[in-house]
Amino acid sequence: MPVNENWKPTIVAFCCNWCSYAGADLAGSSRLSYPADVKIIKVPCSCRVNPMFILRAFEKGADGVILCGCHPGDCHYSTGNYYARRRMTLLFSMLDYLGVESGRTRVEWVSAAEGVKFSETMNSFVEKVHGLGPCVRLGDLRCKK
Amino acid sequence: MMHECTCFPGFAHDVLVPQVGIITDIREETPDVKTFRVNAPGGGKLFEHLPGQCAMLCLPGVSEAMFSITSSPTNREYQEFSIKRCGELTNQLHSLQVGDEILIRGPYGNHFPVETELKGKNLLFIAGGIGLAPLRSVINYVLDNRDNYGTVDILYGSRSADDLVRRDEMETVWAKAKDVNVYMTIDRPQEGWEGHVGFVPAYLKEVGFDTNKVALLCGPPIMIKFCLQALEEMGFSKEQVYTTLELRMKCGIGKCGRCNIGTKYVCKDGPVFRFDQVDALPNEY
Amino acid sequence: MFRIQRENLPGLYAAIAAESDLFLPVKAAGKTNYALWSPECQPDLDTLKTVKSPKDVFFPQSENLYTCQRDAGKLSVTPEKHRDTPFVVLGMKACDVRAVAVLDKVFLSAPVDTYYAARREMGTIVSLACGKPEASCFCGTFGIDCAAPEGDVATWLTEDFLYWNPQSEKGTALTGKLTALLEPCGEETVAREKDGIHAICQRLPLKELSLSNWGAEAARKNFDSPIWEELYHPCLACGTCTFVCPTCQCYDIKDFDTGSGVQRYRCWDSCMYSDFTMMAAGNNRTSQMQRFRQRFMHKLAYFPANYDGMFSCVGCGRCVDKCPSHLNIVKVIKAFEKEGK
Amino acid sequence: MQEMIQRAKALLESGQVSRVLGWKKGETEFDVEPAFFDTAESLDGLFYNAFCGANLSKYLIEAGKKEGKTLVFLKPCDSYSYNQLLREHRVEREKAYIIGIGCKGKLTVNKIPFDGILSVQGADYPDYSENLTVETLYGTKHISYKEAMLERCHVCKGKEHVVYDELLGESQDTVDAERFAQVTALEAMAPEERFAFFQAELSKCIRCNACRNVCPACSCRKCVFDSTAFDSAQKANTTSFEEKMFHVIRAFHVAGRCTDCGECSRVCPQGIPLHLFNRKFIKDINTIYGDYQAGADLESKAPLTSFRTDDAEPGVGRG
Repeated sequence: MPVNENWKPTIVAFCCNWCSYAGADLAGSSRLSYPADVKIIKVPCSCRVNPMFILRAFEKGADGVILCGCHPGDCHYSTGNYYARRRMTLLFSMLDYLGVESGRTRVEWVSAAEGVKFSETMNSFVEKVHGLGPCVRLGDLRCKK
Repeated sequence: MMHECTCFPGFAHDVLVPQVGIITDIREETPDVKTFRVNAPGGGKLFEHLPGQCAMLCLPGVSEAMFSITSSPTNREYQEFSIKRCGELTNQLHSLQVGDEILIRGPYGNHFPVETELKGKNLLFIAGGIGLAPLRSVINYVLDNRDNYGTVDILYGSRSADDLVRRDEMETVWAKAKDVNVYMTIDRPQEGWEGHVGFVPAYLKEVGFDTNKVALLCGPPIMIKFCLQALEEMGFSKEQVYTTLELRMKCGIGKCGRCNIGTKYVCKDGPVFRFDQVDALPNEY
Repeated sequence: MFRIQRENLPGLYAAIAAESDLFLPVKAAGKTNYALWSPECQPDLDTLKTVKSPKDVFFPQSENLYTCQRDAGKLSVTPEKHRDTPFVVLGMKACDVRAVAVLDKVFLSAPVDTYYAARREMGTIVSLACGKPEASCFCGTFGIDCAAPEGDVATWLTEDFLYWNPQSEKGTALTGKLTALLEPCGEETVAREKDGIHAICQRLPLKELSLSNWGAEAARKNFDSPIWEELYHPCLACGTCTFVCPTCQCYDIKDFDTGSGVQRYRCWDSCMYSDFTMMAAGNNRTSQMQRFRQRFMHKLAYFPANYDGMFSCVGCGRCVDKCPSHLNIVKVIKAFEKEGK
Repeated sequence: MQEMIQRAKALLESGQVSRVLGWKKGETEFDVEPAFFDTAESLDGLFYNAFCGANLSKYLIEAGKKEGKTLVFLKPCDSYSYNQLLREHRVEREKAYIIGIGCKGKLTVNKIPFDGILSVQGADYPDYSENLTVETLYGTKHISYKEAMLERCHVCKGKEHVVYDELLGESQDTVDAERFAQVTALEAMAPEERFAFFQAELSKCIRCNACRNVCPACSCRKCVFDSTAFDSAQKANTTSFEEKMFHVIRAFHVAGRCTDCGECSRVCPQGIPLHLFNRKFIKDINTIYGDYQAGADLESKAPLTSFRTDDAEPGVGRG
């Protein structure tokens, strides 16, 4: 699909309150840049994100969805991210199976100290989604303006 | 019934399409009941109605539900809705401020036969809690056309003195009107309350009205049930008692099927039924 | 009476579609349903019963009513435009055509549903006689002749030809636009075809189905019957029967937030669903038995009471074929038949 | 069938059970509906043949609320569903008396491609026929038993009951296909082709909820799709997305709990192969976390409510 150079993808990033959200803060205060099209939604734990969140984000117009949580073993609630990992593994595989481009979803573990990683992750994810173009396979037509 | 849309002159729109209404006054009646005054954005009333009719209030993105219009048609300036907080929509409605806009369509349903069966009759109004809402419309209509009706008795009960909706209007306006008796009761004794204490059906029997009356009954289902029993014991026939039914409604025009019981659609054929008519319905309300 | 060779049907579709939208039974992913014709689609007039009825064409499963925008606290309402371009729906069976008459009773009685009314006005119905009635068919019970369907144009499909007979002004107008494709012909073949269909109808297993215990007077009589309690158990409370039914017209009105306004749309709903009558104050039909009873009482008793004895069932038999639990209106009718004797 | 009736009568008359859950015959041998029987006389109507595909386990949730025990006839695959309900505490074991009955593969009339079917001969148990004789309005036709068999029976999990009080009748192996073959074939397709395939199948969905309501694993008291809190509570099918959302979420909610009983595919009025969703999850679970069969036992940990610290990362191995 030809991608309009001016087109900017809408990215939804679910960030765990205890790590990645602070990581995003650190990225900001360290003046590390990441695209403004990343909409961050703070969640109490990566495990809070259920598959419906991801699909809903796509439905309402997201072109890519990324989930950021604490590194395995570092969950604030001790094991939440392990469950999240299994869920997302299965969900992403299912989306792939449905024929949705696999680059549109990602899970990344980002700690509160990893401002650089947060910024790099977002930059590379946005770039990847930009290459894929607008998401047409999961969006709801009614949300298209 | 197509009618001209007020927001798009010349566009004949469907009855399912609402008008925009503006909230011009909010009155806190009780801890969980508020009365909303609604006007057309340019002032005046959105539509004319008859006592007992309802309208659909909608908050876009939340939902839509049917509420009885509590103001009398004789009120030329606005319409009022007394709404009890009990679900998702009503919760949101309670958070509205004066000046906020809502969507309204209506009026829907039938009405109390104020110009026919009730005319010239002695009237007995029995209400419990928020059940006063539809009856208030009739009471004010009757008081504004006082000469067309006989005596008026109003028996109103609530859980507590704080839950009495429109207590001031009752005490300062209705009780002082010509040939009107107001009886108030609350369920349990309360400090500062010197009036009657007890449930509505019991109080009804205690006062003991004569049967040369038409009774208009509205309140929670359990109260309706026992009041009807009491009225029958007092000698009232089912043809002398009117009530309103309440079911889930979506369209308001007797098509969507939700409020269908037996051959009736409560939104269109009701909400006002005489008790012999209610009796003819299958027991599903 | 006109006719067109079967192999020229694609040309007929294209000619109709050049003038207006054309809806007809189309096979996709193994099932035949009514869909908008396109040159790539696979029309299928040979399958007797589409899974969904053509009710969709006049009363879509989901349609927008209006959009509401909020701008600086001010609300504005933009009603959805009514259908104002003509369309043709081709291939409707006699039962489905009658079902539209049932829907008319509801939607065209005051207050008129203008969305539906606009579609009825714009739509031309080309019906198709049932060459091969199914074992689950019982349209005869409702006085429907599947060999001579109503509609603006009636058609008959034989091995070689589609016979075409305009029956109304709309039908004549449509025929007038297609004269290049249709050749005039005699009535003999169609008469023979009708006889053949009638002969099959005589062998249908449900041809004796009797409605003697139903109708307006059943509204009270059958309501309290203990039969309902015996019948409803297998019901899964799904909406299959409702959604394949050509006459079920209950709907829900819902909001969808598009991010740039709230769309208020209506969509089919089923009285079999547990939340159908649920409201903040409670639910007046709390058991599946009550909901199950409501559906059949409505079709067989309340509807006739409200609309001069017209049943809101046309005997298409879709629910008979599709109920996951093999429960259906025929079983209900028969259960009360036994009781009546 | 006579054995079943006699056994049920004996148990009912002895008072060991208060009611019997089985099937009864309607107009034809392929018109069988699940049925409760309260009396010994009514049990003469108990019916069992090759068309008794309905999984009775879910009815036990409701039956369990009544007084006394319910005698239920479960086929081998139904017993997995019952076991799963048991481990989720949706049913109580002492409220059911389970007779495990034999299964020789279940038929569906939807797979018999003839017009005007009046009756099907050869579907009786125990002596069914390899070749079914189908009487139709348009003449007598024939079809093999296997051709009319439900998809799930071609990939049967096995004919051993995982839970029962007693066993009755014989079973027969019906497997003639690989369980994950369809999923593997889809995985091998290009993403565009897969997308087109699912789009075509799912756009038929009419949101009747039959798949959800028949599913023994879908036993939530209040389904997320019935909630008024989100606009997920949609009965609409305005866009193709809605069905995707519904079916993906539904399959996800039963992932690791779905026993692959195939009822969803059996009941779909539009013939959508819904098992392809569930089976994809099962295949992934087996591959990534190790073989797991929901309902096989009451002890093992379910894949989505457990984890290993060295689990695979999401998206690993994708293109």
